[in-house]
Amino acid sequence: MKYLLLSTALTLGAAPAMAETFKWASTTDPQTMDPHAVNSAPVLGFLNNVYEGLVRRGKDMAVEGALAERWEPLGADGWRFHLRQGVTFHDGSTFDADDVLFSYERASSESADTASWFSPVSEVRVVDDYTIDFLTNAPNPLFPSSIANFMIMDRSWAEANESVVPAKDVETFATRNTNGTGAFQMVERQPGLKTVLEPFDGWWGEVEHNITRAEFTPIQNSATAVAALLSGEVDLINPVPIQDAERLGASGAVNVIRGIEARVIMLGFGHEADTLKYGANAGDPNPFRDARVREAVAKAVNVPAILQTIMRGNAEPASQLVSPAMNGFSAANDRRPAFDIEGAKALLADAGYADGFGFGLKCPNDRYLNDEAVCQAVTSMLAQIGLDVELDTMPVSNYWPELRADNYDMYLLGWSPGTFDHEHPVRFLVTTPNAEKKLGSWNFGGFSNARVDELLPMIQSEIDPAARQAMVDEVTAIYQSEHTYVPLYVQPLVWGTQANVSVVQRPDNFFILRWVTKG
Amino acid sequence: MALLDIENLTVEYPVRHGIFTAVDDVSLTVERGEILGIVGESGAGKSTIGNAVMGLLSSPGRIAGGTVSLEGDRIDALNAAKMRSLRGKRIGMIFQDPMTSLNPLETIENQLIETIDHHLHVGTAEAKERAIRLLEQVGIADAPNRIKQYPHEFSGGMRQRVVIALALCAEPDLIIADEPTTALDVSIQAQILDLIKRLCREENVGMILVTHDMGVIAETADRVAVMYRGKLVELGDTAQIIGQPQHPYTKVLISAVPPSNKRIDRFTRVDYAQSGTPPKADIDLNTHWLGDGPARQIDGQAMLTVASLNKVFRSGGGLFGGKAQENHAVKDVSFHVKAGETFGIVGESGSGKSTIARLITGIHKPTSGEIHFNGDPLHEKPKTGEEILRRRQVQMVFQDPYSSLNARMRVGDIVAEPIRVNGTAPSTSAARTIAADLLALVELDADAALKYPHAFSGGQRQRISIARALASRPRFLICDEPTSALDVSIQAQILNLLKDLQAKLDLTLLFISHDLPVMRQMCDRIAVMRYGEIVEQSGGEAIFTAPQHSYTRSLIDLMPKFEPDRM
Amino acid sequence: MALYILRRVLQSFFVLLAVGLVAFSMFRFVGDPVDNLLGQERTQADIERLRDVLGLNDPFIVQYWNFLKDAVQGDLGVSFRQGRPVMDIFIERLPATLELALISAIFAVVVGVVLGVYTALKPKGWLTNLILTVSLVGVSLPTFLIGILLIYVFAVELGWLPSFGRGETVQIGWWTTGLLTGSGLKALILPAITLGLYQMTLIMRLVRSEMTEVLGSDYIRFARARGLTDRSIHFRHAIKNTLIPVITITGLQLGSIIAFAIITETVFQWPGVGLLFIDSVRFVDIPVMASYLMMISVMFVAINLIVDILYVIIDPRLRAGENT
Amino acid sequence: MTRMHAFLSSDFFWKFKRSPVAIVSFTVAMILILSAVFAPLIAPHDPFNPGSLNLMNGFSKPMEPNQFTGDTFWLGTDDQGRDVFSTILYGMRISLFVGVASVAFALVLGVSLGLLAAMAGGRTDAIIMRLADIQLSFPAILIAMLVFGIAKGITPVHLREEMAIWVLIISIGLSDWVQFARVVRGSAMVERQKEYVEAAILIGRGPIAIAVRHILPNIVASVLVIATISLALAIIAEATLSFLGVGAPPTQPSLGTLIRIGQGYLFSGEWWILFFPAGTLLALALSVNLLGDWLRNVLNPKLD
Repeated sequence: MKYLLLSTALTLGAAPAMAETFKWASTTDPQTMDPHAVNSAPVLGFLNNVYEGLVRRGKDMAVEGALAERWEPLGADGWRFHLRQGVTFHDGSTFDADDVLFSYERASSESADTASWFSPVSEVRVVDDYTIDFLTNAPNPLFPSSIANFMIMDRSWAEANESVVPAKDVETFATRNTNGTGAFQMVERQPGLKTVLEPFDGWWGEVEHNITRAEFTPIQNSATAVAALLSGEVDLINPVPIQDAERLGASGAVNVIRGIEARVIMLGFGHEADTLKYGANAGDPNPFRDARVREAVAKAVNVPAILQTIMRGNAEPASQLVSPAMNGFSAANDRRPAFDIEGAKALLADAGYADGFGFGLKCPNDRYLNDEAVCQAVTSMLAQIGLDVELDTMPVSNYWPELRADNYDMYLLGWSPGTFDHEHPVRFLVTTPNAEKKLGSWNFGGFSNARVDELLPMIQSEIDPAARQAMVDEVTAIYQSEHTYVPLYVQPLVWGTQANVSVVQRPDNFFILRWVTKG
Repeated sequence: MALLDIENLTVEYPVRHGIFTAVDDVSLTVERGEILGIVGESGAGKSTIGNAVMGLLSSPGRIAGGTVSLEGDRIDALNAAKMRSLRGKRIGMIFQDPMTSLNPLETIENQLIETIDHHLHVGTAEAKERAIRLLEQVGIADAPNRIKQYPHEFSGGMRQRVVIALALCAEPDLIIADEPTTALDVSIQAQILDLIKRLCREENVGMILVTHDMGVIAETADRVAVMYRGKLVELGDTAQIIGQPQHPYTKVLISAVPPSNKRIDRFTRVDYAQSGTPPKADIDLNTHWLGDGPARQIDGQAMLTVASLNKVFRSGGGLFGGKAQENHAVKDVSFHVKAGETFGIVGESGSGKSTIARLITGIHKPTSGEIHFNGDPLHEKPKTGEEILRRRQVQMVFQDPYSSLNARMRVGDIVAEPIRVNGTAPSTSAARTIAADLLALVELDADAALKYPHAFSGGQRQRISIARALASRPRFLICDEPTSALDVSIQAQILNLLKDLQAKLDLTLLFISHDLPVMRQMCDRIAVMRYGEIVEQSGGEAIFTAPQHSYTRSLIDLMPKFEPDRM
Repeated sequence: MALYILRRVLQSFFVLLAVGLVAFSMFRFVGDPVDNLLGQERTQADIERLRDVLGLNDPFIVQYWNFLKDAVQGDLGVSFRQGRPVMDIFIERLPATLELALISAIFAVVVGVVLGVYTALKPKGWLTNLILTVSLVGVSLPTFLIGILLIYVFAVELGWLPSFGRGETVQIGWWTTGLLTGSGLKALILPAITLGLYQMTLIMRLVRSEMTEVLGSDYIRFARARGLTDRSIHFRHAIKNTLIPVITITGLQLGSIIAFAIITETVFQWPGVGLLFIDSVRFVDIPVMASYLMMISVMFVAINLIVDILYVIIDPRLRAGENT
Repeated sequence: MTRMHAFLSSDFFWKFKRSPVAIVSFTVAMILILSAVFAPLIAPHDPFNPGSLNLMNGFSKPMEPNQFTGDTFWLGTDDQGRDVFSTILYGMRISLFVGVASVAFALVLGVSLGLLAAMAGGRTDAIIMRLADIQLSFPAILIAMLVFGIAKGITPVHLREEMAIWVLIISIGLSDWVQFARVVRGSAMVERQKEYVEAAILIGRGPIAIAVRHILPNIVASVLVIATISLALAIIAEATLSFLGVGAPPTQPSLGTLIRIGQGYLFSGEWWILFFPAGTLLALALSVNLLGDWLRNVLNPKLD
């Protein structure tokens, strides 16, 4: 729904931001201030400035201690966290293991969106005020990093304000109020309009920023945001529309900060579907069951051209389901099929589709950067090898239901690993769908490979990095040779800031205030 | 020196095909205390003179020549401001339609005071005094209270009085009255004319009375100017003009006016306006299509009988109810029409006479009562196909020649439609020839069939309307005010035509009109209606010679007397 | 009169029900809210549970009924997206929309009437033709495009006015107003024009045709014949008669101004209910959508009613009509 | 004399010859409409054929060779490498088709309902007019969005692509029939009182024949004027809907869709992607509006 919100431009006559006040804008307003109610990047990203977890990610995405000073594995049974002492919440109450236990209960409760983080957890045991154990069913080397966004809430505060459980269908006190331990505390909240943070004097950490007040304004329309940035109304916008990045950078008045997001954009197929559902050949047997056809698609899509024009050279081609910045990236398999029309045609011919065929491509038009344009481009590229694509684009709120109902022959998907580990997409996208084990829940096409299913648990519990990587490489090799998905590119990350502002951009696209300096 | 002196006035309107001269070299004068009648038929330019004097010519009209002087000072070339100071102050004007001449959103008081204060600068209080006095002067009772009311709270006659009061506000020297009574009923008309005359004498103002109605002229004017197509053809004393007209057109005009005091079987010499001789079609009914169809009735028998007829109109009310208003338009009316005769219904506006026509034709359904036509009950739904066809024998000629013809159909099709719809002709081509015959029968040229109605004058349209009625081979023809929208000479032609057709085709006529003199010329028997009731009916002449009912009597008294032979 | 109003209210009530029914029958097709509410780690089970919690598994008639039940008690439900009572959200957002609508309505009416009267009084002038032609440009471009172009010219190229938002606002009780601050007023200009332009043109043309008709009427000619000044004739006699029919249309226009605010607010990122609605469509926030649609039609109906009453009050003829 | 001759000598044509505005707007409208109708013959490329597109041509400047492919395009290309000029012609086709079709739909619906209301009167009339009220008590654009939502929902999944346009037509038409109905009803009420209708009744014409043969021809002027003005409105409505994301699909863009796409590049320097379609839309709507305006003045029907 990008185009719902209209391009606009530079506005003047607005008072320039005061030196110590930092204003930033992003497309979506965090829909709640409750750290456990919704598991979405805007919410978690924003609340990372207010709440803190046991661990957190550093500028390089490395996991480092936050409310936990250190932690060690309890053999194969789980992890022990030694909590930081002398930490207080914004309301002054002190932080201890009980708050962690409470937060665990809260975050893993049924109405919490974050429950899945704790599916491996069998029990949480408070050892003493500043020691707590998370016991897991199986060895879980990645557990600490998987709870980097698990934010700690004060039990007394939550109970006093009847916000013991997160909720979506009613408003709780925690929906609009916060009480974290983070470097910033919330002083004003106008949902959808404005949220104001101020530094928390009692913060335990070392202050790197020079901000006395920070205002966040959601501006759905990124081009409007550009205008606001140019006019000095805001100090930072995220994202900068990629078509505008070049000019912005050239203008000199502002910095354009480019990075690689964790999100990989790919094409998916109906692996199980017996017949095509759309286009000229609707009802005919489904060619995409044949790996050669999927490979033909991979060869026929001219990714460099897409990056060159639509992405304006801001994105990197993707060879696998994660970007190189992610843990477990398979360097061994860092090759993607080259653009090769003839090769593609040959493959189609092998598969018995020399004259091509018609089918339907589903695509969101408000979910990923220029998603609709990319799908159009793919459509015309596939036309070159005789595939007559019927493109159907729609808002994301219609899109997911369509995919869940298997209303597609081919679809566009973007995936950003919540754990920043290759295991994540494998678990959600490649393993055979299995409801009770919560596996393959986004594997719409129903791809199934016994070896992959076999490897996943081993990967999850393997402690030794080298051995683990070997298994990840094997999985990667499998889904690459099967062309389960056709990875296209890693979505770029483009921020714009005032020239006098320095920030740190992480691949998770979280904006961390405490690293901001201005002037 | 004359109060108003118009010399060689020429008014022109540039139009698509050149220039139209509305007033052509007209010269005349008006003295104080004198009423000059300007008479003529539509398009004669009589109103244009008034507007030219007032400087109110509608664009793009302009005074192309001649002079207009008020007490010696030329006023035809004054600038806007000077002209405005003249209007109302020295020349007052009275418009035709009192219903639309007053601002509906302002009280009478405001409109009077504004005008008075504007011209006399006497201040509101004084102005109000005068306003009330004026109203009393023009004969509005209870002026101090009524002055607070809005125009819609006054009847037509009362409004015209208010209009006159407004015209008199600043005590003008000259009043131009443009058809001041045309929109009014006879009884009101008489009162207004009296008022005008009286004021003229009392205030010693000069007046130009523009009208098409010879009766009004005869009653009111001292001198008469006769206009024809923009030219002043004759100017003289009223008695002379009406008694011994000199100009041929005047003669035609006079002879075309139905005399109020006697019955003449035909109007003579009404062909001045016509160019060339119209096609005279003689149709042999024994051979012609028009002749066959159901057998004729023996004259004298009752062809149509109306028994205790009632009609109540309900207005208002909708999906969610709401109060409906009732209007009892026809109250317990009974009469019959004999085959071959002409039965007249006369009455003022709102007397219900037209409603009766629409009840007979079945356009409205009666609330109660019976109508029988040759035995068929017209108040009920027709039962058989023949009955439906028999009912087609009742046809109608309407009042308004402009709205009674479908502007989007060719005249030929209009006339042929009944023939085709009723399938009374073997083929379409046959229907077309019959239509041509009928058009010829009403004295229209052959090429008329191909033209659209807008190409015809009012009189010709009325002829088409008659031809269409004939196309249903009627036995019974209802004429609802067939000539009230026409000029007198045209009226005379149409009336003649109707008489001829009646004789030729052995038609029975139901003639409805408000115009007593016309009724006198046309009808064998007459019924007088008021408030939906028939107050009196008897032989045509008897109504005029020996009126029984008081209302009839007052009507007879009030109708403008036009008696050329007495002058 | 009372009866009349009662009848109108009754009708309006049916209108509302109809609107609501249509609205709810349509929501199913807008999409599924749960995907926007759940993170990527959601399972089918989570989805089902949430659908239950939100009552999305009920047939739409039932959803509609529940909505109505609560609505009559003043409870518009809880926004799926914000997890807050819709009523609260509306109270936050309404002032922005109402101020914008009000200002653009004033703009439309004032400019429309003035230009309409002028063009009626000077039917031949070159300026009149210019106004008439140029005003057509206003109705020959979609609102959103006019918005963009205005922004492009006045915000980007000239840099005179802000391109989005409300500027600084002042809190008065629960009402936030931008009318009291410089930046607030500046921020109003472009959106108000964008929103009012279309209505302005309509009103102008309406006034013009009505006025022309009135100027040709007998009572105006009679007023001239009485030697009254043009000023009195035009501005006392003509205008009043002109405005009566204009009121109806104008009233309806005010209604559609609030409705069309959707587009303008989207273009200018104006934090009003229109923008809220578009967001709610985007996130399938059914309670918000339903409440908005209801609110809009309530406003329409109310405005129509007021207009009709006004009509009766102004025109003495009608006033008399309902006395008798 | 022939009908042609009749027309040429008619006041209508005479007035037309004397109105520069009418002549100019008529000419412009005609040029646009014809070039849309004959787009396949005029357009150098077929933008609706994905196979013919080369993504590398994307964002070519007007009249300048593309930096990669060296191809030159009169009005440049858009993000997909589509020749803007051709796309405009094809887009105008869709816009016009949607406009004309939806007006036709609204016209048929509105005129028949209006006539029915006027002729039947009573409850029928009341009900139809209430319906109109409901319609009016709801902004056209929202109606269009609602209908679009429902229709898209109930059309079988595999038909949506084809249906999109028709859904658009119906949703715009539905939001537009009321004014036809109202005006037709109003004028028909007036006509019905006229004596030629009574005459028609007298000679035995049935109500339907009277409505169609007698009344309709006499109110065609009002209908014509409204139709012209609604055409402009419909074209604009289509653009607005496209802007709101419920318009023509991007693979077969209408002018509105093109503008929606183009406005994203207004500030990144690719002005032509927005301005040329926008200009075309303006020219089209404006000329149609001016024509309608002129018609209104000449035919001067009484529109409520």
